[in-house]
Amino acid sequence: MKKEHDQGKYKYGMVIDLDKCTGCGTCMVACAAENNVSVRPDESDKQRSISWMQVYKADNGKEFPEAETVYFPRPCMHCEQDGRGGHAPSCVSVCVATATTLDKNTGIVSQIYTRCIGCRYCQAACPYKARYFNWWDAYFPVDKGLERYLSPEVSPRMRGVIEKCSFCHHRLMRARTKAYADGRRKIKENEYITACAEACPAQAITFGDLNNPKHKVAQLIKSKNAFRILERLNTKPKVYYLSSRDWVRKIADNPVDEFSPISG
Amino acid sequence: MDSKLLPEGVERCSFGMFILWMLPWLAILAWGGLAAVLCLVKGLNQTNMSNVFAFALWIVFDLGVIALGAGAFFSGFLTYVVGKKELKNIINAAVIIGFICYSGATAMLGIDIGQPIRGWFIFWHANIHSMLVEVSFCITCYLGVLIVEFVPIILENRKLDQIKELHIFGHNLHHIMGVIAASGTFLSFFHQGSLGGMFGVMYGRPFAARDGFYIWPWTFFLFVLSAIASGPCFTIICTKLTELLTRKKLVPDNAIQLLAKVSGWLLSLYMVLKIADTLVWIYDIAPRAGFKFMDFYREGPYGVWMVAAELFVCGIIPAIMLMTPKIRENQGMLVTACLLNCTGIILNRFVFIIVTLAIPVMPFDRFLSYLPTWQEWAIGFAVIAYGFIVFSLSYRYLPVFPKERELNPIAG
Amino acid sequence: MLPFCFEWVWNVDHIIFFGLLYTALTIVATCVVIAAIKTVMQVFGFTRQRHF
Amino acid sequence: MGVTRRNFVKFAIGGVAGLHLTPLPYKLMDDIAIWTQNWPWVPVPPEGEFLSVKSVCGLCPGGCGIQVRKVDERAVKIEGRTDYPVNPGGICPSGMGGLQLLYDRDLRHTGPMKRVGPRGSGDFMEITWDEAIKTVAERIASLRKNAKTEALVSVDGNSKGSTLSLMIERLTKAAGSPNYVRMPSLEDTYEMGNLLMMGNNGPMAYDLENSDYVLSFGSGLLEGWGGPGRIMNAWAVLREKASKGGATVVQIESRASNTASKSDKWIAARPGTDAALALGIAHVIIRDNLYDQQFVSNYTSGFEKFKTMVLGQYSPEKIVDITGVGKEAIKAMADGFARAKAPVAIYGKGKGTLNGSLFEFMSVQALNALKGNINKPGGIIISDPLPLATLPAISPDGVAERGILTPRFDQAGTNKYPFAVSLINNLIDVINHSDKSPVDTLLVFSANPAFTLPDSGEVNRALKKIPFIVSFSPFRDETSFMADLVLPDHSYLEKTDDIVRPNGLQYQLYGLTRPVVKPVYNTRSAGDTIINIAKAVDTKTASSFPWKDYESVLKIRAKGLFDSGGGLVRYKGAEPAWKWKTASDGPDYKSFGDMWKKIKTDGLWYRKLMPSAIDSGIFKTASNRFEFFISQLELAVKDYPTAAPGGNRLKELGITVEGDAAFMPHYEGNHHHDEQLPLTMAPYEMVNLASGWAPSPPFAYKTIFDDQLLGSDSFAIINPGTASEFRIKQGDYIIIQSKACAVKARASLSHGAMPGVVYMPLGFGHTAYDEFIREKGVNPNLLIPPGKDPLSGHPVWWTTPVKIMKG
Repeated sequence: MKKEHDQGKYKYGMVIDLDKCTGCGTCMVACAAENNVSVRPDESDKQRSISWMQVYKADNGKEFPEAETVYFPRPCMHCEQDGRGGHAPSCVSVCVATATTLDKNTGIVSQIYTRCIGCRYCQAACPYKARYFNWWDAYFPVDKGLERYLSPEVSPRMRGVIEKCSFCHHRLMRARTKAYADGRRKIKENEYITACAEACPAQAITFGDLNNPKHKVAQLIKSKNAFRILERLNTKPKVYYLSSRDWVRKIADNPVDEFSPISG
Repeated sequence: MDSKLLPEGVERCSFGMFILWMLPWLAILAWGGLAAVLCLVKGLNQTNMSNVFAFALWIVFDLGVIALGAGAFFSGFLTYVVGKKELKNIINAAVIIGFICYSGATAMLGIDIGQPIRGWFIFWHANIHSMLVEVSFCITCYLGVLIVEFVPIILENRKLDQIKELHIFGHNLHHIMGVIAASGTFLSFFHQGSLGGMFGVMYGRPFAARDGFYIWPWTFFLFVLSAIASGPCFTIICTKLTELLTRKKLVPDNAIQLLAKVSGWLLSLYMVLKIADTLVWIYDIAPRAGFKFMDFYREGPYGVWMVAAELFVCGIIPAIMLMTPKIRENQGMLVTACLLNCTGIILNRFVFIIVTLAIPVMPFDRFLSYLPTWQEWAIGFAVIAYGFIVFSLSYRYLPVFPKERELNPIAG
Repeated sequence: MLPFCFEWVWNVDHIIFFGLLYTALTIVATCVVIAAIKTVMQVFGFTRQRHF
Repeated sequence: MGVTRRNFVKFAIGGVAGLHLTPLPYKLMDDIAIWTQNWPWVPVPPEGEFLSVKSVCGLCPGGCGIQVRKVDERAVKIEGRTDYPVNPGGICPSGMGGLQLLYDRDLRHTGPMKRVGPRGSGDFMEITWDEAIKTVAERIASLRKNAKTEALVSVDGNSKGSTLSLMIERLTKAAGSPNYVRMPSLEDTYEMGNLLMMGNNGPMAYDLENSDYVLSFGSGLLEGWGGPGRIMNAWAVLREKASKGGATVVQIESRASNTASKSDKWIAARPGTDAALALGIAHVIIRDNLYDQQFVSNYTSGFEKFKTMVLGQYSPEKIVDITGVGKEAIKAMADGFARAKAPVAIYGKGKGTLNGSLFEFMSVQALNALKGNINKPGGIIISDPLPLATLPAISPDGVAERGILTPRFDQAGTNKYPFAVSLINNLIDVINHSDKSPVDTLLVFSANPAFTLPDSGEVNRALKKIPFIVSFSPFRDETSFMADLVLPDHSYLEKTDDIVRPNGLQYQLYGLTRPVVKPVYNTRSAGDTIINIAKAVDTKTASSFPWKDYESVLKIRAKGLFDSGGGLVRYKGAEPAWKWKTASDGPDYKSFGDMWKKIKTDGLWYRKLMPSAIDSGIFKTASNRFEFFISQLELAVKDYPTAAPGGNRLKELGITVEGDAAFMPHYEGNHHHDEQLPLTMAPYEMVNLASGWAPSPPFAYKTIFDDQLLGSDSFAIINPGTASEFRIKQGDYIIIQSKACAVKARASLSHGAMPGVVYMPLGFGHTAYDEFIREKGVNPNLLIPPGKDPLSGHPVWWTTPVKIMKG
């Protein structure tokens, strides 16, 4: 455990303010557009459609007119551990073909599509349902013209492999290249942010280096309102949430015992 | 027509009759073949698997079949390593059943992965920390071992045995069977365990997760134990089914009784450990992850009845039945106990696969259910049909049951 | 699987895993090869076929 | 050594063993590994040089700043701009997916088309631009020859005051028709209400960013209201303030919408009772003397009459009965609103694009007047329109002069609808009630009436009766499928066009889109097409369009900005544009040429917020004050003749109350009650589903939950209590029937729904476009009967009596 802080220089993470999040779905669209995720004719088949960033909806369980809704945008959590002290997330330690790894220097969990054999064990192991399998070939019918907006920075996936949020890893590469070209060794706080964080019209998503106390994310996670989803599983996700509403924090985990509110 | 190929001194039905018997199985196999082609060409969208049910019917089939196929390695172990000579009368059948189970499972896995053409990446780019890698390596190697064990039986075919080289080779293979059986046991032990480990290490899924010993969660050992407790029972069922269909006694009772007895004791040991494991799970692992036992059974068709069915109806009851000589000596009771035992193990695998995936971990997530498509059923049934075909062929053309001649002397 | 792949690491985990695996494989392969060689020898008459 | 059996075996074994010592097997393995990774059907996006181009989003009138990342000539991603005042960095989901609307061949008309299949089928044949323009021009020319020019009708969905809408109106007038019809919008409601109460029809906005108490009457702030980019940012600003205890948002809405869920307080008032609630709040404010007495006495008129009415007829007890909102809640809202420093009561339901009820709006506006928060920080902002140059007047010939003076088909501006500017539903009515369509040629611009108007069935019937329809839509929408000729416009990423003061913005902003990519298909900017058509009709029509191209028209208008002095064309983002300023800023350009060049690259001209003071004569009513008692309305009732002899003037205007109340903001009561149709259907809008003219990008369908759309079924939200009365369970099929139509949907049970109300999302149920959008769900517009809002005559969207049954 004491080694945890020495492992890597950077630990990129995200803080999502659920009080600000309006559930508009821009993060999902931004993510799909940035990462060449195709749209299928029937996207209502949620169990088989792909959305690296998925907005979940939850309510407080009360009756009209006390009902309230909250939205949980859920990217890949980029967990640090598997929940039993193993220093790789559940999905990484189970992968048969070493197609997914935790980069100890950035904290990003990668996915090599051309390495993945599609056994879906990682999918079964991930409690956040952050991993998606390509049940079909990407939907870019010939002559439809949609392939023209594909970005060359992210390789399109083939059928039969798993894909997931990469914290827009190519943007980190882009930022590094730029810093290198400018003769800098370090990238600045806002030089590398994910597409979802950039797109959020309500500025609910903050992205940065959790190891750097100057970064906003590192300050935000100290808030008493900060929490992570399924914290009890001890997977140490790098995606944090903020909410001032007790019931929201309460439904983020499975509490066996009474939940103790923090705000009076 | 094929009389020259039949083993000497035994009675077999007419060739026409045999073809008639094989036809339905071949039809199912063809149906499965069609489904397999569809899945390979069009992709896994042909199934009803989803991002929630990443593992589904096929994996249940795989795990079930591999657990039941454990009769092969365990009988081999008892026969060649422990030296239970009476089991020589059933070991051939056990090996063939094992071969069917493992080859069938491997074939299914080949269709189940999204990129079958990259299947060998498991070996080439192996991540040795993955339980599934351990499974794959051991299953593949063990399938090799099973082939080595199966080959001498094939070489005993009347026609093949007449070829001198093959006869000698078969003979020589028999000599090394002890070592082969021992390595088979070693490999089998690890993959049966790793299959359990696969689920036990899913620490993000509190329903399946288990603590354990060194790198192995307790499910590792429970799966080994449950497999060797049920495998022999499956061998017994298959033998009994063959006896029923051929209306002949094929295996001496002492072999069957020995297997049943061993099964019974192993099953009772398994039940003790499994109940302990379940209690630890209820009172330690689940609460640590924020779950109460009943949280897992709040929704959907998978209720607490599954626990009761698995532990009591298909666990403790057959264990007692198999351990009690009076009961297991009664043929009907014996078969019932074996069936219950096997059902229990399949139920166990089902629970670990399907229920684990169906139960949402995120509290605001939903419970989802899944129904297989015909393609999935077809491939599942095709494996069963494949089993019937291989076993029927083996029975017809190979001296599977060494005591058959003795037990069924042909009049005149 | 082989030291050519970049996943290959010279650490205890790998040594144990592949050590056991390759040992088991070697044993099985050796046995089969021995059986085969014996067969070849016997067929070509280098050794006499033993009968039990 | 001969090839003996033994040698051969040796050789074979040795060979196999030796082979494994060579790199060959491993090389082959690797090759296979690489080979298995290249599928011919997985697209490989070509590499190229990365560029970033700044522009403005033109999908909705919200006008967010966007930058488009390009690889060589391909646009690969749209992102929000941080150097644009409207939306610091963020944009809405539709804008984010805009590239799909650019590239998807099946969503767009790829060139000028002639219809070949039956109407509605979408079967077209591509023709040349020359032929297309000639066909339209000849049609108009023949109307002119036969002096039937009024039979030329234009339907325009572009935002008011945009250069394109001026051009469309100009073409219609120059050809000789008065029938320039606009799609109904909230702007109409604002304009009419403000004209009546303040005598001012300049653009109105709410200064949400500076407000500390937002009392929202059903405005879907988070459902895409106003400019979604701006409003969402304002929301973040308000939340930031709220966390320091400085701002409160109260949402009055019958459904737990996103806005309701996310606001500080959700007040569930029965649909259609907002006016009563506003006046109930006014009652408490007046009763408790919480109103701004100085403002009321100095700048308003008719307060005493208003006070008498409100105190007499809108007691909280009565309001509780009408609205279902508790007395304490009413008191709390009155207190909160009246005691806040910078409160604002906002009106405009859903996305704030569909018109609302005029009296409802005026009741809400009365609250703002009671608090006197007009042209004050955090209040409502009434300002002058953008100082764009006007175009020279048209020079109609005799034919056109005659035509222009014929009565409008939609009766807007007549005695019956004295304050309405255009009423497309009346036009539909007129067509459907005549044997032969009075409309001969219909030009449709940036609008999809076949889908977005209420009572879609009737609209389609009318469209079928019109002999010739020309669509200028770039999209393969329902209305263009009814068209005989399509002259597709560019998409907003391919053309230069202006966004004149994005919807609801409190400061002055002029946005200019630019061609981010070369036209992908054989389309033409609608502005250019209009000029081309005018030139092809005849010389007289052509003389009203003396310009080379559309861009020169834009430039001429923009000159007005320069002439007005001041203004900025670069935005740095350090100081938000909504911060109040006391001194004028700018200019940051040297000459008009310089300004235009900069606008063309950066896409904006703006002035920081500096509204005219309250005492600078912003109220241009007869009394020069804010009128609680509307003199102009009194005039329209008392001095205008009745339509039928002996008729009741009030009834003709749709007003049911009597006496002084009729001339003041009042609650019209619920006249929809019908034993046969006991429930109310309320349509709702979602920020991630386009319900207007432009389609949702397919990406947006990823964001739709599967209890909103599943396969081809959309869901109607019902309260579990109501559902159990009908034995309806989650996911069951139900039939929803109104006077107009019956539709099938599935039920989604939610405690966020008011008992007795059925909520249906607007934007589903398209019958055109491609597989991403077509045949998904049902369009609630089918259910909405062609009701008429009192006084304004506009459609009534928000409450429709229905019944439901299991289907």
